[in-house]
Amino acid sequence: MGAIRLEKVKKTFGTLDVIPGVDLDINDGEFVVFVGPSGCGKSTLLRLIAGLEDVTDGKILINGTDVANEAPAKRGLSMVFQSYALYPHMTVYNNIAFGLKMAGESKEVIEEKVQSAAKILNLTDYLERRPSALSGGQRQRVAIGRAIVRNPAAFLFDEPLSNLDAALRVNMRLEITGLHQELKTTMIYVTHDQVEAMTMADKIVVLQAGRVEQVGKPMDLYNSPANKFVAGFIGSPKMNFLGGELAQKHSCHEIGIRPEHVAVSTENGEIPATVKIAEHLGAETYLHVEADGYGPMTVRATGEVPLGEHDKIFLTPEQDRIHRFDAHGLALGNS
Amino acid sequence: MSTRASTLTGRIMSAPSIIVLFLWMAVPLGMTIYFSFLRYNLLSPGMEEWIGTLNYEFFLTDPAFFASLANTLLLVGSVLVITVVGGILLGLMLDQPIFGRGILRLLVIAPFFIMPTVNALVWKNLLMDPVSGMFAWIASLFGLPAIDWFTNAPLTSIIIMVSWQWLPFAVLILLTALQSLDRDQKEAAQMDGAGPISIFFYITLPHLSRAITVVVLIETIFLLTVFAEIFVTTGGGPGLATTNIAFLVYTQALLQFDVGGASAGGIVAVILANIVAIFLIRLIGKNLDN
Amino acid sequence: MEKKQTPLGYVSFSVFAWIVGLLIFFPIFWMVLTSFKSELEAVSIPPSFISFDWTLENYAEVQERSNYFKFAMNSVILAVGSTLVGLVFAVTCAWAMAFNPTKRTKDALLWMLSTKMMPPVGVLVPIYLMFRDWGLLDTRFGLIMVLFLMNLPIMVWMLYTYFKEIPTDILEAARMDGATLPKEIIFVLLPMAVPGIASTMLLNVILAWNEAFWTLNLTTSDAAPLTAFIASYSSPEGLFWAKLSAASTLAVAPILVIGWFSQKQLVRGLTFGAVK
Amino acid sequence: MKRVMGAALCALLAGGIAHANAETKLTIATVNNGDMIRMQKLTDDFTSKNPDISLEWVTLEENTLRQRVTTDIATKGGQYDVMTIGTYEVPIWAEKGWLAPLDNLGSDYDVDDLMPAIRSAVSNDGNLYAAPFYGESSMMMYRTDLFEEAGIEINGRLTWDQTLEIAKKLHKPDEGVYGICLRGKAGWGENMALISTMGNAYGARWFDEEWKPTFDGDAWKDALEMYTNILGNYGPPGATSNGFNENLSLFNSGKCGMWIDATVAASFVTNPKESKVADKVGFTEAPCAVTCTGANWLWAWNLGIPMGSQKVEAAQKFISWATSKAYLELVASKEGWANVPPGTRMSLYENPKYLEAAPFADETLLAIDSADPINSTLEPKPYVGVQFAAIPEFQGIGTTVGQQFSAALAGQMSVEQALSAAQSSTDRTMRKAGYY
Repeated sequence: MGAIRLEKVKKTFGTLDVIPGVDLDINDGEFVVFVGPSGCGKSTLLRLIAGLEDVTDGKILINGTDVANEAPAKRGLSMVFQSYALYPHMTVYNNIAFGLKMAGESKEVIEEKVQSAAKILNLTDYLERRPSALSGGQRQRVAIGRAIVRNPAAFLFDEPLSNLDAALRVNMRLEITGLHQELKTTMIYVTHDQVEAMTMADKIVVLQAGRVEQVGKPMDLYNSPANKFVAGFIGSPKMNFLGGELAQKHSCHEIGIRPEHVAVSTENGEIPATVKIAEHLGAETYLHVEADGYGPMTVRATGEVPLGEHDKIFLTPEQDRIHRFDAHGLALGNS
Repeated sequence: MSTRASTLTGRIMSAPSIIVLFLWMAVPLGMTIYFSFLRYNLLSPGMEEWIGTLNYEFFLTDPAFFASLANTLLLVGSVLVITVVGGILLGLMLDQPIFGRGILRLLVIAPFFIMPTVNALVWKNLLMDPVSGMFAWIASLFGLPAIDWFTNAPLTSIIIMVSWQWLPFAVLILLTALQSLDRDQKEAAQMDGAGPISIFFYITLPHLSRAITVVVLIETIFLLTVFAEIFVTTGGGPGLATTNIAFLVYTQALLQFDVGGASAGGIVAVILANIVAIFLIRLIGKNLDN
Repeated sequence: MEKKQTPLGYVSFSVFAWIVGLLIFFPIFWMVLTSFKSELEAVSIPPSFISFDWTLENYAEVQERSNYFKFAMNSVILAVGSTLVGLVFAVTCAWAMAFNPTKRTKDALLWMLSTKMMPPVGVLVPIYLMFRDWGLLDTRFGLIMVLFLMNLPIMVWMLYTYFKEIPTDILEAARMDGATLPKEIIFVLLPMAVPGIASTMLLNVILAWNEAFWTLNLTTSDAAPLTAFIASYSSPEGLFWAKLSAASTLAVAPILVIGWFSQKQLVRGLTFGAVK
Repeated sequence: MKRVMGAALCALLAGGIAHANAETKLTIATVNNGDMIRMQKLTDDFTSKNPDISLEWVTLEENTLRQRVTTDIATKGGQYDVMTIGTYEVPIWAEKGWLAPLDNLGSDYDVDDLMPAIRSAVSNDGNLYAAPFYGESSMMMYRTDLFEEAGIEINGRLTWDQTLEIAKKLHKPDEGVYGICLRGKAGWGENMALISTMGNAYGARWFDEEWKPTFDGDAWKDALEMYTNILGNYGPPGATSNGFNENLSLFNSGKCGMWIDATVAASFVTNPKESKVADKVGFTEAPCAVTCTGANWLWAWNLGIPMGSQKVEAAQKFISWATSKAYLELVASKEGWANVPPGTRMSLYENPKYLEAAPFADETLLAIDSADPINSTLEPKPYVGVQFAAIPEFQGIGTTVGQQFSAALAGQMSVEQALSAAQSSTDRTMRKAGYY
């Protein structure tokens, strides 16, 4: 059981407002991802929930109890650190068992729990090794194993994959998602990588400068970003923002259109443009173009398109995929 | 970056050390300050009387004070230069492949473990003695007259002994620092066409700067209060040639038993030490923070 | 600098290095050698290196005059005792400074170091009077306290720099794992800091062993360590170089051997965070 | 972990305290010279006669001993039950009431047998405050073989000018023989002991009747010029670091033509086990100049008991044992008559066995008898002591002046500079101490 609720949670360091005041509901069993550019306060928010930092003001409710003034250990949460934070002087077994020992569990219980965690994480053969003798992915699994055995109300992940190489990162992503499906425990996951957020989350919390910009399911954020920041942050490549005539036509300050929602034609279309760079990936082609009167844009075309530098093309945004923003960057309803 | 609870525990846990050190410093220091305003000779107890700043006047106008101040600075400065330069050279030497390097290293660091008193006794009697000492014999092999170390070069003799004691310390730290130097950096510099000397000055020396800072800091702390070597060999002489501040205070306290004068001297020494400390702190603050 | 050396270069450089090393070590070697000579041979010119009558007479005489083992035992107790007491204080203090620093931490550290720059003789009389009043003169306890306080700043400093290198994450992980503060320190911090702690302890044993001002002035016999032992040999009457050498050898031998055996540990912590 | 350390601490504490037990333990501070060390080795004789008393020896080098003992007695630290102190300390300390009078040394102690000069030096108002362990004056020891070779004969007491001439003749550094060995190491008990007697011989004194130092007079200038000339030009190299022990080593290894120093040296230089020149040593009185008054010093190492000691009775027993006639015989029986501590008892100099074993006995007696702490200068003086002034400030003054004179010897300053530095520093100290 792990429903977490933040009420007006505030954090200041000296005179600096790191978190000006956050309200958030996390349901039991949900996989929530905090995403945002670095320095946006997402890690701080996680550490506030963990109890590694004090809140300056506000409440943190875990299953209805305010734990804002409780020691980390009393909150019943587990955390996986970016650096893994394994105990270098202990074997894998002891690393995983440490929390149980601290909780005063009996030897038998420890043995059983460690073994079952090891099995889930494919670590059974490595239990007697030291962390220094493991690969990055194995270390990550040990860190997760350490979190699992304590049956926490929720798992907290602090950018757990950023120290892994690209291929391993995809693997671990799947493993963690699989783990969530198996354990059905609440997970709070911090990352700056929107791909991880999109692929893993039940619910994404987009943060900027300590403020929650938007909360929602991945596809909701993709389809209806609440503002220009979310629109630009979610989705890859980034959304194109166009002002000028086109915006006026849609009676707003600026419009946004995702690269995948623009039709490309060599003959005719709404916006004439010149190709600068074409990235051919086989299944799709990214065209970085200079649109006449609008500046640089990125466009995604399916499959292989025979275009190259200096080619003249025409772009046509899909009308029902156009996002409209006012002068403050807030999204306006579809026109 | 921590919680109120842990900040509080932090305060509580650092408190014992700070409090005991504070008491250890403040209580005797307070008494010393009080004594420094008294005419207080240990040999005339019960005759103490308040004499205001007379002790300070006498200490500060004592020609011995300036001589000893100069000697202190000269001693600290020379030993620092010798040990840092020697430490770098020996460090570079021991960083090369050498037959039996491990054992050689043991030989080089051995002087650091020697009691200062023993150090002084051995150098004074077995080595520097102008009649039967080793150096006199070596000089005679070359047909040279023996150097009368403690008469003709007293401060130099002290500097040699103290440097011998502290050189290994510098070698230990600088050698470790040298070994941690990234080989890539040197190779990149070689690719850029740098010779061994430019590599030393542009790569190795900057890399050593933090280690050198530490050597300077720690050695200064100990060198400011060098005492045993002087006490055993020259007794501060001839004249005032080897009297440093610590020894001058000692002569007041334990030869003249002038507690008042020694206290004033002690306070002056504390003030001087703090000036040096502030200077060092600037240096260290820059170098150790990053 | 890392150029491949020719075999000739290797040999000649080794020879050169060994000459330098032996020169540095020579005073110690000569002291030990002299301790096995007779007094007349000790002062003879030219000095004899091997071809003299090796004798243990000096050691016997030294032992007869003053019971070496009593002094040595005191040295061990004082050095180890002050180091252990110091460790308890220094670990907690360094933990707090390294992991829960406040604005004044840096100042506190440097202030601690600056307490060491005061010439001890300046406060001898106050300390002596206090020791007298508290009955601490010539007690091991009193000396342990003094040596502990003398070395505490260095210990805190060394441990602080060492602890600084330990990632905070790991301690936080332990905290998340439910470890209380003492358990966090004992089960996580200390085992990780073993090399640093070992070198801190070693350096302090060396410094305490060689401390010659307080140990001489605050002891008479019960608590007198080897520094007091050697103080009676600094210039006795008659020819004394051989006996002096024997006594000196006895006084420095234990710490030299310990230092040699543990120099690797010593080096690691001695860098005071200067080398990462 | 903390508990373990706590336990360890308690154990240490307990170890420190557990020593106190039924028998009386006397802690004895001694100087590390030959006679004292010999006494240490004879401890068994005392403890077998006094099984309820155990002895704990603290042997220290002279300067360290003096500091330790003075600090302790002045602060009433109570660390020592018996202290070895010099004739300089005894009158000062007795005056201050720091020493327990020795009134119970036993019926067979024979106080009247003590040499008058020595006895008066350790008494105050007719009471004995310390018992002399050995006494000494200064005299000249010379190499009879070298004198013969150079055709030198001694007729009557030498003057310093004559001594200088002899030193010139004997000085052959190429052959490893130096004309004269004298103390050069700075210290009131080292070079100043000798230089003070030279000063006395040249008619100088430490202080005039107003307690003003007199280093600006001609007498000191003559004395110091002689000293730097004779030792600087015809002495061994490194003379500025030579004290009694270093000179003894030099003389014993045959490197000195003459040596003017303590009479106790006589037994060492004539001991064939330690001396290469044992059978070639002659003895004569220390040289005079314008006067012979105060030309040789008087010194004794004595045993005293600090006031307030809880163990006065046992301590007196020990002192009585260590300074008795029986002790002399004990040493004689173990080590031979030549090695008994000299210079304290008249009976020793009437003992034919001693006179036979100690060819230097007559000269020693003569020297000690002729040294008078009261009348030791040509002109009147306000202080007691031949080679020192028995005032608390003297240690500091003597050492500072000693430093300046050794700087003159080293050639770092001229004789004039050294004297004026000595004058001003002594003047400062006396002014600060409130003498005027």
